[in-house]
Amino acid sequence: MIQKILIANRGEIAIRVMRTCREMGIKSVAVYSDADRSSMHVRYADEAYHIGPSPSNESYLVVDKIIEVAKKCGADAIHPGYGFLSENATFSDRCKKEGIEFIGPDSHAINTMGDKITARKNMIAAGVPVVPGTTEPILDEKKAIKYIQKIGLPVMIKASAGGGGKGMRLVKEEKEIINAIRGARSEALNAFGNDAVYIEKYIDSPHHIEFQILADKHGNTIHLFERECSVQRRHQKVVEETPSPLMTSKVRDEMGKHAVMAAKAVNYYGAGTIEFIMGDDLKYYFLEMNTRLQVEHPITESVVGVDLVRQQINIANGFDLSLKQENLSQKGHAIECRIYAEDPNNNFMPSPGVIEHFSEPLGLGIRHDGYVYSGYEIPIFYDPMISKLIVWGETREEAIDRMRSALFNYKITGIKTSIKFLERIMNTPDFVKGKYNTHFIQDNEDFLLPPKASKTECIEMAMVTAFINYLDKLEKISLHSTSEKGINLWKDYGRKKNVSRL
Amino acid sequence: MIQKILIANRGEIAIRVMRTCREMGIKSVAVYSDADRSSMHVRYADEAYHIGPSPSNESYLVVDKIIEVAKKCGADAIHPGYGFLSENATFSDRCKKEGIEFIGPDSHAINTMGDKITARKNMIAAGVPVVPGTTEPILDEKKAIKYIQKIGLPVMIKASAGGGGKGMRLVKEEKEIINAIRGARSEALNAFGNDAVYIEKYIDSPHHIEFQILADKHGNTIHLFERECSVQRRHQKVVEETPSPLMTSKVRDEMGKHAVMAAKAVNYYGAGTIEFIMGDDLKYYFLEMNTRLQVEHPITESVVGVDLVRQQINIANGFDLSLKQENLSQKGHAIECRIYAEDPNNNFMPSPGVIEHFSEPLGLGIRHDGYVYSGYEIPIFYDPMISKLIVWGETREEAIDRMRSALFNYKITGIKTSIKFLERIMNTPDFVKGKYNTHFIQDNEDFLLPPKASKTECIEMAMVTAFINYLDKLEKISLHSTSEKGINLWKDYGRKKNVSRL
Amino acid sequence: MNKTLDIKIGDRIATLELISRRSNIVEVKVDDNMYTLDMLEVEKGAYSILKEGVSYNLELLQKTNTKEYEVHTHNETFDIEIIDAESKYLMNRGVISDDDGGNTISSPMPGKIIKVMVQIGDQVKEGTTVIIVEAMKMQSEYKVKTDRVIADILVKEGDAIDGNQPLIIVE
Amino acid sequence: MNKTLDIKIGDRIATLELISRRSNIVEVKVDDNMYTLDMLEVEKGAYSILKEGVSYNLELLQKTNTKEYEVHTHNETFDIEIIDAESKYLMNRGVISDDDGGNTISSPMPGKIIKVMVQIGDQVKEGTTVIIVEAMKMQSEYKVKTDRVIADILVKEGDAIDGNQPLIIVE
Repeated sequence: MIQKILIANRGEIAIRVMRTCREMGIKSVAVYSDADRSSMHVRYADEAYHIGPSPSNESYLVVDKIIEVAKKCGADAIHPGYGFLSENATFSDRCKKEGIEFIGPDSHAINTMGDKITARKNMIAAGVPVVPGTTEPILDEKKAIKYIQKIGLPVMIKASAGGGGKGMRLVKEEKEIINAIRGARSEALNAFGNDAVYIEKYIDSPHHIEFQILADKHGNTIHLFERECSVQRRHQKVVEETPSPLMTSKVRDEMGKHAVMAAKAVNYYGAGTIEFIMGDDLKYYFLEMNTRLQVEHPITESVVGVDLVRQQINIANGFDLSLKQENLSQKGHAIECRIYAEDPNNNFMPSPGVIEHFSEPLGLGIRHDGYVYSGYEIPIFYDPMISKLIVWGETREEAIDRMRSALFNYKITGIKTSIKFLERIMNTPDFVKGKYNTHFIQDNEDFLLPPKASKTECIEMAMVTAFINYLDKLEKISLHSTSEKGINLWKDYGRKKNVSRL
Repeated sequence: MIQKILIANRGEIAIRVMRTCREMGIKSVAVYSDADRSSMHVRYADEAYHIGPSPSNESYLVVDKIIEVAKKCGADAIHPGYGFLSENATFSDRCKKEGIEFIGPDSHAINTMGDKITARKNMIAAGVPVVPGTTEPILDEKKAIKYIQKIGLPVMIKASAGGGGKGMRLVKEEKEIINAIRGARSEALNAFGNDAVYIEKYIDSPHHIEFQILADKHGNTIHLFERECSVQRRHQKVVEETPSPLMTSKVRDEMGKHAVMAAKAVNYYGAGTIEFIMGDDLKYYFLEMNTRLQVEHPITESVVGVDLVRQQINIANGFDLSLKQENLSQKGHAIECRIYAEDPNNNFMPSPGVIEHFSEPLGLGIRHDGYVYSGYEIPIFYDPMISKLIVWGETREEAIDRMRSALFNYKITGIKTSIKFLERIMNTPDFVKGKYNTHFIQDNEDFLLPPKASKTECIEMAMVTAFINYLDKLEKISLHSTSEKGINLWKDYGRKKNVSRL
Repeated sequence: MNKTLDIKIGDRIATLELISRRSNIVEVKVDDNMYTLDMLEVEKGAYSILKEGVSYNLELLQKTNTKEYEVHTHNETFDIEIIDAESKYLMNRGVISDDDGGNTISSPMPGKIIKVMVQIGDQVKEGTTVIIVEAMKMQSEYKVKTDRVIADILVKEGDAIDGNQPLIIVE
Repeated sequence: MNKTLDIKIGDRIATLELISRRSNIVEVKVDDNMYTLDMLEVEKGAYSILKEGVSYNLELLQKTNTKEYEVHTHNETFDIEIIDAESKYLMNRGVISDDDGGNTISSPMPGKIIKVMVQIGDQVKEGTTVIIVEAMKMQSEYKVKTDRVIADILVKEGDAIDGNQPLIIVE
């Protein structure tokens, strides 16, 4: 039985994992870089150890340091969170070698799913639909042209080792093919040290839909339904919801089965996510597998009523899955908004800095996974996501209303955040109607831009507040300098009414 | 359709109601006394109006003032919350007369259920089990003795108009009967201006179990299962949970039907609660009906997945109930802890004052209904409850673990609170096993008293912290007085090591 | 400045000595126990301590008297008093002693005077309730502990009072 | 002390005049609009305003310059500048003008210098990237807007920088 878990991560996900550890009576161990001594995950843990300088490649990404801490403090397991070392096959192997349980899959599953061409081949073999395209790296440009003529334009040229939009080219016309292949290969070589690229049919107006799966070490695999993640900006998810407004129960069942088949094909164990791309016609194709906990896992927890981190720990303990597919169902609707320290009015420029004032919405159906506090300085070295706001409602409409109201009541000052941008998403008709795909943000720029005209009264109240605050500040200074401490000259002001103008 | 609701209340319940209003696009109007100008419900509302001095009998209880505000601001409905005017039949009638929708039942239901003897008679007529006892006020002391001999000791003598434990006497021996009747009558006369008392069989080791009901204005009535409220101190609920660890599904069905019958017997509409008393043998009896929203309503919302305030508003709008009994079920387990500004180490003395630092637990399964903030001064005029912490878990065990962990992470400084006391309840074996009745707190005093011995190291860390803080304070003063601003003399201290002792 | 102080917590008085301090690394001796701590004030009054990896979170609340603290740890709350030279001197001379509040009746909590049960000059018996104070819907009765004469009444019914404010003087 | 001030918000400059103030009741004129407000600072920098019952919540964030505020209302954020006598004088004299940052290259956000692409004395063409700054996993390239000569380089690769700190001086 796992007694002590080292969390090889920081920020909200480290705290989220520690919370479940605490509930299960498991000790949690934090690791931290120079920039994170005052971070909440250090304060929240039972133990905390320093692992190096602020840049993550000198701390959170250094396998040796993390293993060293785990051995020193006697941790019997490591939870990698998401990002950092969570999909690092070497790290998974190293943990195994050191006799430490890695809370995630083995290196075989990570490697197979990490390389896109290998993953495609495996999925085809397992009977999971993949986007029509090649299963081998493109070597001969002429063959490529022929193949593209067969499956029809438009197509995507994609790097096999790819990620983050790098090494990708959309080809709409035949004359672009050669340049696109050459461009993608050279970019892939630069970015990943591997110039293997392949061809996929391009799915127009695509929806990004993913399935949560859980598998134990004894071959039991289940899915916990879908998450709709089509609200994206630059391939980054911004808002996620479940159930998907697009989904039918027939397609859901079928996709769930395919998701389970995909996981079984690599003997997967732990929590994982099968990402699909789906057309408006509800035809869907395997896109990739994330072999870790997702940022957006809480919406699944909300509608299915399961603590996924607890499940991960139970699986790592070697237990049988306690959940049975036939007993699982979705209840109500959940939405997650990712809140970033960035300025949506200035091209989403990151906005690190000191949190002045912080107050979060409370009440029915509101969940909040964050890590910042008043007075905390957000470091410049890591991801700008500062918290996730998750709401649950009986219906999709109620969930949207609740999210809108919760965002409205979420106050962070001192830094710029994406809160107002998210509020505008909740008010965009296409989102409200549930009619959107991955082009949503670019298609709705007009709605998502900050409003130009404000109510005059509201503006004037803002001016009055600044005015009064400034006068009070001046008064304090002048009182201080004349040593009339404790006496408030202003108190009598109303009675005197001797207003002098400049 | 209701467009604007005046909330005739303050504190957490006012904010909780406003939250649903905001989600439904309904304007909310706050009223406030002198003490509440800076209270959160005033800040949270769309509009706010002053209604008088701080004592509630000069503000929140003054019907005329509240009606005046409602008419002035054009509110078409009033939500009374709980306490204050929520069970005041005159207020319900007055709203009707003024053409304002009272979000609660009519005066007939309030009056019938408000008088205990009348309620008992109605319940007997409706076929709802009541505690064996008299249905008429006791006039003849001899008849009373005979009656008591018939049903057997022990019995309770209770004031018909009673509440809050006043006008109640437990009789264990025959010789105490006369004195008990006379005592209860005189106390009831003093407290309620009405000396009617009646006799009830005393249920030993009783459990307090209540059923949530909802009824529309068209005769549709449903129940939303039970809440277990046996953890009480001085007849005040401290912790509530649902499902009850005592309940079986057979008894639940039967009690639910009786709860619906009870509500129908008074043509009830709105949200209400039927309180039952239950013996260890699972025999249960109607105790009373609360004709309003309960403090503990969130635990029902958590396991049934329904927003009860939204239901109340829909019912007030004259809509048909959208929920059907056969579609309702309980999912998982929920617990509520009421957090009071009081000192559990000093006989639960109230502890009003200024909140210095306030941070609440977040994450999966945590709901928080509160109204205080850092810097807020809790007024002395009102109830000392400052917030409610509600957790949900897949199982009772998970919910207890989560509550324990959440209480642990709940920090309020500046005032004393009951948080540590609640944490000890979560650790008490009888509670953990689910084996408790209304005597729980007195039966477990040993567990619930503050721990005597602390780990030495923890004490020494506390001392070191105070020590360092004090030294820093001294240093700041001395720096200030010697004008060496900006230079930290301490920085070099470690290198010099010229420690001088006193 | 003095780097050694006595600190009182419950019945224990410990001597704390600051041995060294370099940025957030503090070496400190508590009686005979030596600690090397990584100690940081993360929020105003909130400290994070790492002691060989073990994480402590402490929140300090300063009382009205700058030498008294309430310290919140994970599980508990401690009252802590700094005993400096001045108080030591006074304690040795016996000037500071436990004040039993013998001559004044006061309420530890702020509230409102509901009823004054006595008048100046009244002779009251041990256990007599002299005043009733209400705060937050809870009434508390204050009694005299021995037979007393009411010397002065400093408040009247309806007054709002602070915690520990003298209400009635007895002889 | 002066009770009339000009305040700039976006393109608008309004004249605010405090007419009276008795505890939290404030009478104030904004250009020609007269307001009577119940105004209370409920938390540091957080104000509750009741205007004939309508409830406004505003949070002020003071910028480095004490005359500049960021004001958060329910729905929006405004940048507000207090124009006092001194700045008025300077504005009238034309001393304060929009600084187009013509001679310095700086980043509006704090971050780390990833790469300095030029050397002192370099002649660079319009649109040339001169420096790359990274914050929070996002890299930004800073370019010159017209043909320039690099006069000075104030930072080196790996340096941590503040927002708006001058990085490179151009001629």
